Amino acid sequence: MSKVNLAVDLNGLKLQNPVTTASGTFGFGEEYQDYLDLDSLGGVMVKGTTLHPKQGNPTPRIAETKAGMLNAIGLQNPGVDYLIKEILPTIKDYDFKTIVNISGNTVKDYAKLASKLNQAGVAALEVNISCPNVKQGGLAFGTQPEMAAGVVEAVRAETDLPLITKLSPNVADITEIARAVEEAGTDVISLINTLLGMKIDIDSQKPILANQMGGLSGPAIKPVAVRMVYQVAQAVDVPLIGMGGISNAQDAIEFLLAGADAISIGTANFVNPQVSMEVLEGLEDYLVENDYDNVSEIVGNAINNSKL
Amino acid sequence: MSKVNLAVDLNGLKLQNPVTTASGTFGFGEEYQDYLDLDSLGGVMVKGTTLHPKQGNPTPRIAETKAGMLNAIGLQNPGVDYLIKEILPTIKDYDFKTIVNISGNTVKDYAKLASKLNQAGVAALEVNISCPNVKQGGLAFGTQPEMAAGVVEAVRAETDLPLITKLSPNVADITEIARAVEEAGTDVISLINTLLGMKIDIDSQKPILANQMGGLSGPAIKPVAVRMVYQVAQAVDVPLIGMGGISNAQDAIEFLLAGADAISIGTANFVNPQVSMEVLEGLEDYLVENDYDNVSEIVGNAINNSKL
Amino acid sequence: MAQQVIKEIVTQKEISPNHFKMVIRAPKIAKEAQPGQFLHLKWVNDLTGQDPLLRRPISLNSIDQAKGTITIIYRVIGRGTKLLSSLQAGDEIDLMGPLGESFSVSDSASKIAIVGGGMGIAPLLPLVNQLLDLDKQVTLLLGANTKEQLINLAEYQKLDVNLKIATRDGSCGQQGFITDLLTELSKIDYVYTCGPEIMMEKVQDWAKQEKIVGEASLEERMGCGTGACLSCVCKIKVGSKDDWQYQKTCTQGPIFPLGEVIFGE
Amino acid sequence: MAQQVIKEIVTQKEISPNHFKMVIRAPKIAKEAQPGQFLHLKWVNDLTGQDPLLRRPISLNSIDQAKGTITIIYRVIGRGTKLLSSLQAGDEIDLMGPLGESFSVSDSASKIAIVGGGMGIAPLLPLVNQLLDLDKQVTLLLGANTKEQLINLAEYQKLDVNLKIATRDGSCGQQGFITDLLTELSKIDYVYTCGPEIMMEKVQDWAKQEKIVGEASLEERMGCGTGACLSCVCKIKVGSKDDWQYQKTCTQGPIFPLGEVIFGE
Ligand SMILES: Cc1cc2nc3c(=O)[nH]c(=O)nc-3n(C[C@H](O)[C@H](O)[C@H](O)COP(=O)(O)OP(=O)(O)OC[C@H]3O[C@@H](n4cnc5c(N)ncnc54)[C@H](O)[C@@H]3O)c2cc1C
Ligand SMILES: Cc1cc2nc3c(=O)[nH]c(=O)nc-3n(C[C@H](O)[C@H](O)[C@H](O)COP(=O)(O)OP(=O)(O)OC[C@H]3O[C@@H](n4cnc5c(N)ncnc54)[C@H](O)[C@@H]3O)c2cc1C
Ligand SMILES: Cc1cc2nc3c(=O)[nH]c(=O)nc-3n(C[C@H](O)[C@H](O)[C@H](O)COP(=O)(O)O)c2cc1C
Ligand SMILES: Cc1cc2nc3c(=O)[nH]c(=O)nc-3n(C[C@H](O)[C@H](O)[C@H](O)COP(=O)(O)O)c2cc1C
Ligand code: FES
Ligand code: FES
Repeated sequence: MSKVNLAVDLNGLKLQNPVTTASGTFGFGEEYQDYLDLDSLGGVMVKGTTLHPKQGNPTPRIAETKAGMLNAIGLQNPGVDYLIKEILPTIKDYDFKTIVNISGNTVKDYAKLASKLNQAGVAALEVNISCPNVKQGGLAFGTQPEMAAGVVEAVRAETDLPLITKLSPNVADITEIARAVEEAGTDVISLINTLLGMKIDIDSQKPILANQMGGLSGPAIKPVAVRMVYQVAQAVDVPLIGMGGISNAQDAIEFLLAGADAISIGTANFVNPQVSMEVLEGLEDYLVENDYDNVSEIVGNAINNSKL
Repeated sequence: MSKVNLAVDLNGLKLQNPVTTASGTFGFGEEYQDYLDLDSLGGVMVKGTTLHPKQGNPTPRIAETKAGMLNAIGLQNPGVDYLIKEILPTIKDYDFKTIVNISGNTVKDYAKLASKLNQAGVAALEVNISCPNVKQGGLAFGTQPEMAAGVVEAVRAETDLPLITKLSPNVADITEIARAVEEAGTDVISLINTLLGMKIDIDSQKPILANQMGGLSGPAIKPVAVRMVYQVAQAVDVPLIGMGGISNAQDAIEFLLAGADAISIGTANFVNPQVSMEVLEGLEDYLVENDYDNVSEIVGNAINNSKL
Repeated sequence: MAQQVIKEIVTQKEISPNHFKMVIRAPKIAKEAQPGQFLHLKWVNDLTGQDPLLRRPISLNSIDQAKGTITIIYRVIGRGTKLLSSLQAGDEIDLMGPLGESFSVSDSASKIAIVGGGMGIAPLLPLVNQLLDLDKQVTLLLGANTKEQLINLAEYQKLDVNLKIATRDGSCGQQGFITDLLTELSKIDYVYTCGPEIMMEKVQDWAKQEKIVGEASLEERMGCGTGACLSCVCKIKVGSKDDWQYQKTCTQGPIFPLGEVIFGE
Repeated sequence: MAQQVIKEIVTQKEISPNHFKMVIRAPKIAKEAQPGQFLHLKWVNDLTGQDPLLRRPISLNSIDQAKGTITIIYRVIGRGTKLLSSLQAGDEIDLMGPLGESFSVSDSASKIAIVGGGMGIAPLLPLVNQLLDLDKQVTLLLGANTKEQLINLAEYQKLDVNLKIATRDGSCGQQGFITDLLTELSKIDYVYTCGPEIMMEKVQDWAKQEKIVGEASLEERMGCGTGACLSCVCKIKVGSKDDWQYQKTCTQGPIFPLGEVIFGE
């Protein structure tokens, strides 16, 4: 029996606790069933899904950098129909909330994805307007407020599911995009996706990734992610799911203090498959030690305290 | 006697070798005279200078992050007049090229700074349109192409000195800004300045920096910096000075392969005050081992090789 | 079932320049692991921080159920394996495993060839033992740069296998590539191969020509090791002639049927 | 002249819980260093990678020119000092130093008070020795949480100083704050202080009231240690009444004139 109330209500999306796993880093959850009690997770954002199956990019698809990694998976996935028919049924009995991360090349793609998933029994949709690894669409939607809003409106029109919009950090002013998607009707904002980066092999004198560029994730990007959460929390009213470099409970708490209502863990799952459980326990300890009754009591405290 | 030709000509700014030290991290050079032979550096970008003296931000001004650091110095400097009268004379006899990094709140500030420095005996000006730590100006100039171009034009009109424009990474499309400042008449582009970031102390529940946010530098940002150099090298014709996370010769070579004609070392000076010498030696070894006669032969090779 | 556990190193020894052999006490993994499976390793030490960030995949070189130990043999390549080599008996190591599919053993095949090159020899010992236990006739072709780099040579010399060797420098066996010796083989029912891509590709081409079925063990850069991240994929032919799919080396591999692997892409 | 060098650790010992004393062989630094100066340290070990990234400033606790050694005493706070404490005799350490200004010794002052608190006691030993060599009368006020944390207590008890002690838990000397004992002092010509800000601020207020000149040794987060980065500044009064300047703790300090420091900002 937990001494603190960890449940969060993200504008209708109710999670038993604020710890979720980030899209593309946790498969469909099941891949990690040997390592942890999946039922105790707040939510699982499943791998980015597209309208049609995608082969993704050639290999190498990943490269390590200092305190980080680059990936250019290129959204390899079996497509939304296969997801609904073959995969969702296998994970529907877990206690975590299944959130499907969707990506399209066009606004229409997003709308179709939303309409197909509307009755699929998932808890929410995460609209990825920020994937840096696909040539068309993706990143462009995430860097221009009008386009971002257009995608959200189109998806909104097709679904009653709670709608999370996932922002790209590769912008000059993230609050501008955040306000645009809030106005367009998103229920929740998640941030950040990866920073666009690159690594070169000095022996072959070529980029290491077959795709040349890829998305930077991991501890290296945490300061950028925390800053963006802090800025967006002050710019919008919708709840936030913060992510980017979370490796332990301290990191997760930083995001909550910066204004995130829930958090998501990505790259750290690869390093330590049990990290999400450790984050959950560490968060609970912190709340108990500091006499909080409810996790929401610490959300945004760094904003308030720095105004004192 | 060096076996390879390390000299570089950056559109008129001639450096004896491509290794420079980044503004704000190497003082006026003299601070490091106990640790290395300053005469063997290619160039020193001195601390950001403003029209009037500046006290800078309250402390703490720095915080460490994974493989990086945040700074919010806030451009503390004695002002351009003091620089010209008291400091430049003390460093004029070194063999390195002195490059003055200038920051203004308004376009007029930049123009005045340029006109004051035009006859001050420095080798070049580095126009900082990208400092994230000052409330007005700075960052705004660096994120909007028209404003960036306006600053460069105004400076160009006041000086015959080689002009370097230093870009901010906090943008959606850095090539857009690069093209704008090239058209506005910059001779060289340097990149990147710091990424805007933040760190929160979970005990006090406050941002660690007194200024709340600060600039992220060091190895953590190298993948972003290399990517931006790679993109800008393909978008403009002016030479580039690449920087961001360079800690050793391998890192420096990555930037050259990505398309930088010279490089600059920042944060790593704090960790290892002799790093610039080690980079210079390591670069020379690499060129010798791989049978190059001239450092320019490797510039941009990763671009060419990835098109094969 | 794979698990993540922190285990104690029993011994670590440099067996030839830059090549290390590490024995780890891990009874549960030793009990479950099958030939061809691998571990995903991290050095447990607060002091190293997060560099490198990711784990490192290393094959099981021997599985001793009785003693409750497993052994790996690895070459120092970069920072990760360098760190690994600095560990000593008594230190702890963080491992996920056993991971991946194991080699499959065909009942009908009796004359088996195994072609290993360089570090690719490392995962073969448990397979050889398994095949000998099943009374198969094993011809073992091992290639390396030098005699010193022929992993487990002494062990193989004690076993009832037909051993053929090639080294680049001629310090042991024939001078040249191990694939040069493929033509000497006759009446093989099944072939296993693990080693450099170029070698495995030649084995695949030869097997195709000779109409021999078999398996290859592949290597790809890995993130998760659990099938979640899709970073470790390789091109595998499926269905009709030119169709292929990216399959995960970590969970669908690292063992794939010979003839279906599209190398070099 | 400051230098960056890699030196050998002679001994490292835990002198009380979480407090370590490290002796380093560094003849040149030992020859040049003056009381109050500090080192900027990095742990030399490829394995640690770049976490923490920056160096750590630590004061010289003793300078032995004859033996060519220097000593530091430090408390484990975070990852940096934790790493430092894992080093052993024979390991190498990367140091920049000696850095900063030293305490200045006034010829005219003969009755000296030195007020040290907590880790701020660490840099005082060389100063005390210097003052005693110059035949000054030294009253030493030391405060800490517990007796165990009174750095160099045994050494001071052997020296010809007037020793006054306060501990928070009363395990040695008076129970309470060391600044409570300031009122017991009389006819002091010069006062030095090093310790928590709140303590130094009280000493400064007292000195001002008593019209005593002196010096304080400050701590700020440091980047470069060379005066280049401007991260370590503290507020120092200059010129007329309310004017102040940010001055660099690493090169213009860490020793600043008492009365000119604006604490707590
Ligand atoms: C299934 C599998 C089994 C393996 N078994 C063995 C073994 O038994 N013995 C052995 O010596 N080596 C084995 N390897 C290769 C081993 O994983 C690499 O040598 C090791 O990861 C290099 O790490 P590093 O930090 O020293 O090198 P770095 O070059 O610094 O590594 C950089 C990155 O590239 C990856 N990488 C580098 N080389 C390889 C490679 N050949 N395969 C996959 N990823 C690579 C690393 O994991 C890391 O992410 C195996 C690889 C796989 C995929
Ligand atoms: C001139 C000077 C002399 C010092 N002398 C001593 C000494 O003799 N003995 C001793 O135990 N400590 C001394 N300190 C404090 C010592 O530098 C810190 O305790 C140490 O840096 C903590 O590092 P960490 O990684 O363990 O802690 P963390 O808290 O993880 O460090 C995080 C960051 O904060 C900085 N930091 C943390 N505490 C301090 C502090 N008190 N002062 C300055 N920066 C800090 C670190 O350098 C680092 O950049 C001195 C500080 C200065 C400025
Ligand atoms: C291998 C990999 C694949 C990813 N795939 C997706 C994806 O399909 N959709 C998406 O929105 N984000 C994807 N991401 C981004 C993560 O969900 C997350 O936003 C990012 O990695 C930052 O968090 P982290 O630093 O904790 O990893 C991926 C990240 C990684 C490392
Ligand atoms: C403490 C500090 C102060 C800096 N001050 C300036 C400055 O005044 N002007 C400027 O253009 N860049 C400034 N920078 C940015 C650096 O010049 C450089 O662009 C950046 O740190 C990235 O390089 P690095 O990762 O090698 O440090 C500063 C960086 C640091 C760490
Ligand atoms: S390593 Fe992640 S899917 Fe294989
Ligand atoms: S630490 Fe850089 S100026 Fe003092």
